[in-house]
Amino acid sequence: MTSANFGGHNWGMVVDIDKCIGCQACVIACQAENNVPLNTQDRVERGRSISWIRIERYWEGDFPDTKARFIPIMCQHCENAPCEPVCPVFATYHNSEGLNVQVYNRCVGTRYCANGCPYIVRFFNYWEPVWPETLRNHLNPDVTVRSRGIMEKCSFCVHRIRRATRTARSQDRQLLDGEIQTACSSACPTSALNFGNFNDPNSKVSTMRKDQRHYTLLDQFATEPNVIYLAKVDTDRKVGAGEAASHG
Amino acid sequence: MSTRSMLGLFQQPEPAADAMDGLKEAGFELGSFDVLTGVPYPEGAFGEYVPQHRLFRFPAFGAIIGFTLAVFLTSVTQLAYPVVTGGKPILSLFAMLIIMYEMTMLSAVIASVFGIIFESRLPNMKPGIYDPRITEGWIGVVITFDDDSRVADAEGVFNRAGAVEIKHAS
Amino acid sequence: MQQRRSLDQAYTNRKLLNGQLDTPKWWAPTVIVLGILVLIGIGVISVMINKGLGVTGLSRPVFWGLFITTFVFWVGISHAGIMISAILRLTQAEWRRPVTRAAELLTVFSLLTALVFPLIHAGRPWRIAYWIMPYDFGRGIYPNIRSPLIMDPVAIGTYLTGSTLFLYVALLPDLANLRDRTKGWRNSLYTVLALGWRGNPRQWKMQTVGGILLSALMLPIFVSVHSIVSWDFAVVPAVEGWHSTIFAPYFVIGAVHSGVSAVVTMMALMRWLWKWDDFIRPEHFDALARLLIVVATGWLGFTFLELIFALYGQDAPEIALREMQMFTWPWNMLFIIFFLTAYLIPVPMWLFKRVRTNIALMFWTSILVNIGMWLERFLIIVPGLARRTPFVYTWDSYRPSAVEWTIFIWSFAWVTFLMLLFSKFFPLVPLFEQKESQVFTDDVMIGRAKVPAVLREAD
Amino acid sequence: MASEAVAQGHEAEHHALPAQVAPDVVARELVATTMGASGRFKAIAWTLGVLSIAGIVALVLKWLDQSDDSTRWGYVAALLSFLLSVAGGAPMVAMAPVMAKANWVRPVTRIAAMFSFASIVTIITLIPLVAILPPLVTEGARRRTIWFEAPDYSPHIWSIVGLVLLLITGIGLFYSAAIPDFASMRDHSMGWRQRWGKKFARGWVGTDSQWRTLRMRIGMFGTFYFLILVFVNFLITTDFGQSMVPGWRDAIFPMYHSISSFQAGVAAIVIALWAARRYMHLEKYVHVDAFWSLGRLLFALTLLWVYFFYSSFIVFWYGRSATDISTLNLLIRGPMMYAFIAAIILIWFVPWWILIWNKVRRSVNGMAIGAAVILVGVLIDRIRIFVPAWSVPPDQIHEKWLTKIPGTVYPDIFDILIMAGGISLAVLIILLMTRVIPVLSVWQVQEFNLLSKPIKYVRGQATMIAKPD
Repeated sequence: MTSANFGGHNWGMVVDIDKCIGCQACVIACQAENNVPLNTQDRVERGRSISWIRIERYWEGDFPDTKARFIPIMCQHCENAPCEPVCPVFATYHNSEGLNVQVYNRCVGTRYCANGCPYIVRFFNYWEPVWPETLRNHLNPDVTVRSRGIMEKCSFCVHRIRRATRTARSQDRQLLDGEIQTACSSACPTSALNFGNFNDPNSKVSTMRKDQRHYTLLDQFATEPNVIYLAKVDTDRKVGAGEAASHG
Repeated sequence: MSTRSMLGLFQQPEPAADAMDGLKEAGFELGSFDVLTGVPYPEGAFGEYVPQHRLFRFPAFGAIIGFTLAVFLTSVTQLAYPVVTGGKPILSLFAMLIIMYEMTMLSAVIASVFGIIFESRLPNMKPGIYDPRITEGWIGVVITFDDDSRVADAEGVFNRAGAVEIKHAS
Repeated sequence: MQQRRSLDQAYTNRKLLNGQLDTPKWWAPTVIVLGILVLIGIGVISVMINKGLGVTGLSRPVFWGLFITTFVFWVGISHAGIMISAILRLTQAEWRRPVTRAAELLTVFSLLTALVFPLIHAGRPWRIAYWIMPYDFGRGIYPNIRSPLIMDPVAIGTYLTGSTLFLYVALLPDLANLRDRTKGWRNSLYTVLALGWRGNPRQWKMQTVGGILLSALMLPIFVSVHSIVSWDFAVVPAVEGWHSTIFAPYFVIGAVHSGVSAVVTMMALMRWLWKWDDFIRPEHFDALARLLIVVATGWLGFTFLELIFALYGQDAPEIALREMQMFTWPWNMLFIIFFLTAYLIPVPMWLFKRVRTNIALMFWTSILVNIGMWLERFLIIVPGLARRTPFVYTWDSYRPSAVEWTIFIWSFAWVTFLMLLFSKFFPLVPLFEQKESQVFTDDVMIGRAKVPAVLREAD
Repeated sequence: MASEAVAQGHEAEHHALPAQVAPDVVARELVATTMGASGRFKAIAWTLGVLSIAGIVALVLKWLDQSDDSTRWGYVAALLSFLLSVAGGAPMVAMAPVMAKANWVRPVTRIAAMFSFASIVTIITLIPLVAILPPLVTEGARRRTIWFEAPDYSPHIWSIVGLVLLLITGIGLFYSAAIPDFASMRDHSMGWRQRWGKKFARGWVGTDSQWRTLRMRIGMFGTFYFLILVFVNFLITTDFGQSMVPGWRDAIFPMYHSISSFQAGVAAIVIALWAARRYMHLEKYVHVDAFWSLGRLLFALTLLWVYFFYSSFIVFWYGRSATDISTLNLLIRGPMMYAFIAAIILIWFVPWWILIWNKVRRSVNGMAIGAAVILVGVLIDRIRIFVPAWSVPPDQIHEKWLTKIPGTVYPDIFDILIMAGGISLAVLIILLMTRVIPVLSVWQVQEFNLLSKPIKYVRGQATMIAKPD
């Protein structure tokens, strides 16, 4: 039960695990698009790397017939997001388009939301972000550079959504299906990542989510994610929480 | 208004009580004389009249104030800028209850502290005649006169009761 | 149990006011040393605020660490005060008298210290104005009432205000006493603070009735505070080790366990430092230890329930977490120390009256308990976060950095510093309660037997 | 001592203290209360007897009729839990004087201890339930219980053992405190009572060593009783409650159950005291003081109940994982919502508003009303918990969480008869006990008078209460 009214749009994503080849293109695209600081070696070692989308890799089966399984994980933009109500300053909340938005100005950095997130897709800026001199001019002007001491996470490339909406309004027309592509989905070579509007019954994602392979991650938390996964076809078992733990 | 007052000091409770009785018999009206101790003695130990108080009204009053304030704070602030978080209702009663509870208790405590200080007739920057030895265990019987004529018989009562010392003040 | 000797009130004054009237020699040097420690701590804190939380050992997913642990620890200690002074006042336990004020002091100062930690552990401490006191109408946005992090400051603020006022009200008669014993500027200070207290029946009645009333009001607050702190953790379903309904009473009773132990530690110190052997007597330690045995055993029961129902679900992640907490290095080592120090060593020792009445032993055992209780919070918070989630790229462990340890030590120096500073100006043992116990306790002859008896006013 | 006490008797009026009565008078008068039975007493006893027989018959019939369908047994389970709460919780007060050295409680202990006999009824209700309890393993899946890998009969065997132990220690607690009174029955009564007194007094003459062993026994049985009570509460609440509902994982629930069981126990004692005072004319011994103290206890327990309830509720409501939601939907929002609201009102809200007034807590009838309200509330609370819990069909019992919330189960004629019968049997047992032994412990009333005496402090009135170690 949620009291957010999704006027026109309810943005979401359908991830077809069957198509994912684990090439990490989405990770790089996201990094470049959203001004995510570089994950230098020491940051990764200290467990402070930031990657809004990550490819989890699991091994399935025993040698010799071992299969590599990939599953891209980004913010699931849950309807009942456990990260939202715990924030004392409304720095993260659910907007009317079904996005779980992070307001950098409000954030004081209690990191409570990060504890609340079962998918662990929220990241804290322990240091001021720094870029090598050569990359200074590559920063995306549409995206805030997050200062230290605040949380950040996948925003479904909200700036792209805004720009597309503005364009559509200026040409006074409705947004077309597939007009908006997030950085990761546009970078995906196998189009495993599909972004779209779940409120539009005949949008691509709406049709895809009707697929009988569909499932959501960690459903025991009843978070009602807006990211739907389609299971791999060569096995009826879902790549998800269940055997991920066993392969850990 | 009290023109002058007198303090009789006793070392033991018994004589002090005698003095109180004596004053009663001598016909001084209750309330014009009182006993000062450094220790809380059981109520009525000196046959003094038991003071009436309305202490318990203060916390009740405070609680009501605090509760209304809390209801206002928790509901109005949420409605003023409705933000949906995690699909919880804008007015999440069970979260608000906790805040209401705390604020109710807080103002109840503050009110009752005011009550305690007020009901002990404090602060009183002109306490009147007093002796430091009272906090060393001596017991003082203090009496205020409207007319000086009766000072003598009060003094008599004190002496008969065995006052160690008698102080005067105007 | 309590051998009563009658103490002359003048003597009581002289002895119990020795902190104020003639300062002991050790006082100044100790305060200076502590002051230096405090300054160092404050320096480190400002460095951390300046550089950012990168200087801590925190990482992802261990977003909370030593600071929050210490915060919970100090909130726990703060439960000593009301436990001793309110519950024991309502149950009319005579032996509470010498310790009530020190306990309430511990409450106030440890709460002040506890409050610091969530603030400095925030990512942008200069912005917490929006979190704690956010009513900045220009922004038009108000704090999120639904967040446990709003309930925390409200509850702790209530508790802090309440116990400070409680402390002051109970201080009035002793302030009057000091007023009568001092000269010069201190005299005028105490005169103002004592509000012209004279000690007539009305004032004494207010003192007693008000004490009971305030105790009755503080008690529910006392329970609610640590419950709300525990809900910070319990309401988070994502962390298996935290999402347990028993947390509220479990934390409260654990807090009482550590708080009362802290009071024991402090009583021993007071007896040694100010030479109050006549007032803080072995039977007081004995009574507190009996109380502690009950509390500790109850706490053990809750621990058992918490564990049983964690495993009860029989879900893989939960069991994995518990296994890590108890059987994986380094947590297993911490867990063993925690269990030994929090229960297995002290409680069996307290079963012997010889131990209960031995001040030195009580001192050390009570310190053990608090080591254990700190570890308990650490073992709940950190392994709970450092657990193995289904997502293999998010596992990490946690080792507190030097900065965190310094600030941790600072908190202890800070509390002691405040305590000593207070002891310079106000008596740590409530004189009037001490004297009152002289009036209200007596021995009655039943047949030939001399039986200790207490005097109850007819209500 | 005694004469002096009598001399001060007239002062005792404006004290909250029982009139001081000479020990021999106490013995004779209290023993006299056991003799004979008024017409009203007989009538009540007979009606209760008939009801209890009807209840037992109904239980047997229900067993023959519905033994295959566990979803129909919720009300019996609720009755079991209720009786366990009252009959198990009340005797806890019987050990208070030893533990807390509280003087006011001494005259009350006998009534409290008598309740432990009512545990017989608890065991009667347990028998069919144990037989009907679904197995730990259904369709190869092991349901969530505290018996992780234990064999299938574990819950049954342990709950039986626990309840029997509870009964035994309860009776032990009763008897060890009753020996001196059997002695005074022997000395002051005639007929079979005297013979029984002779038998059970076991040569009690009140030597110093006898008293020491007596106190030791009370302390021992009291401690055991407490531990076993907590243990039994834990077993019954998990095996007959939580583990019947997939996804109901409430670590606080055993504690919640124990707390409200103490609450119900104290409430029952208040009512029993009220009855004894009213119909046995014991005003001289059961003084308002006892009600005053019991009232404070009851008030504290009422607040504690709401605290325990809220601590579990807020975690479910806020956490809102799939299991949390299903639990709330079953137990609170679900089939028994109205019962739940009634329980909240009767256990917490109404008593809170009644007992907060000193006037009420100082009055006998006011206390009785508050206690009665609480008892009804606890019964309803048990129903709203255990009926939905049992109404979960056994084929869903091993799921991760409850996907389909079952509908409300209404009591059939059997259930109504069984509940009425069970409760009246418990009451009947206690009524009959009052014929066997004084409803107030003679020696403890004497001790009470001995230890607390009104004194004159300078000019004021006060009470000296001796606290022997």
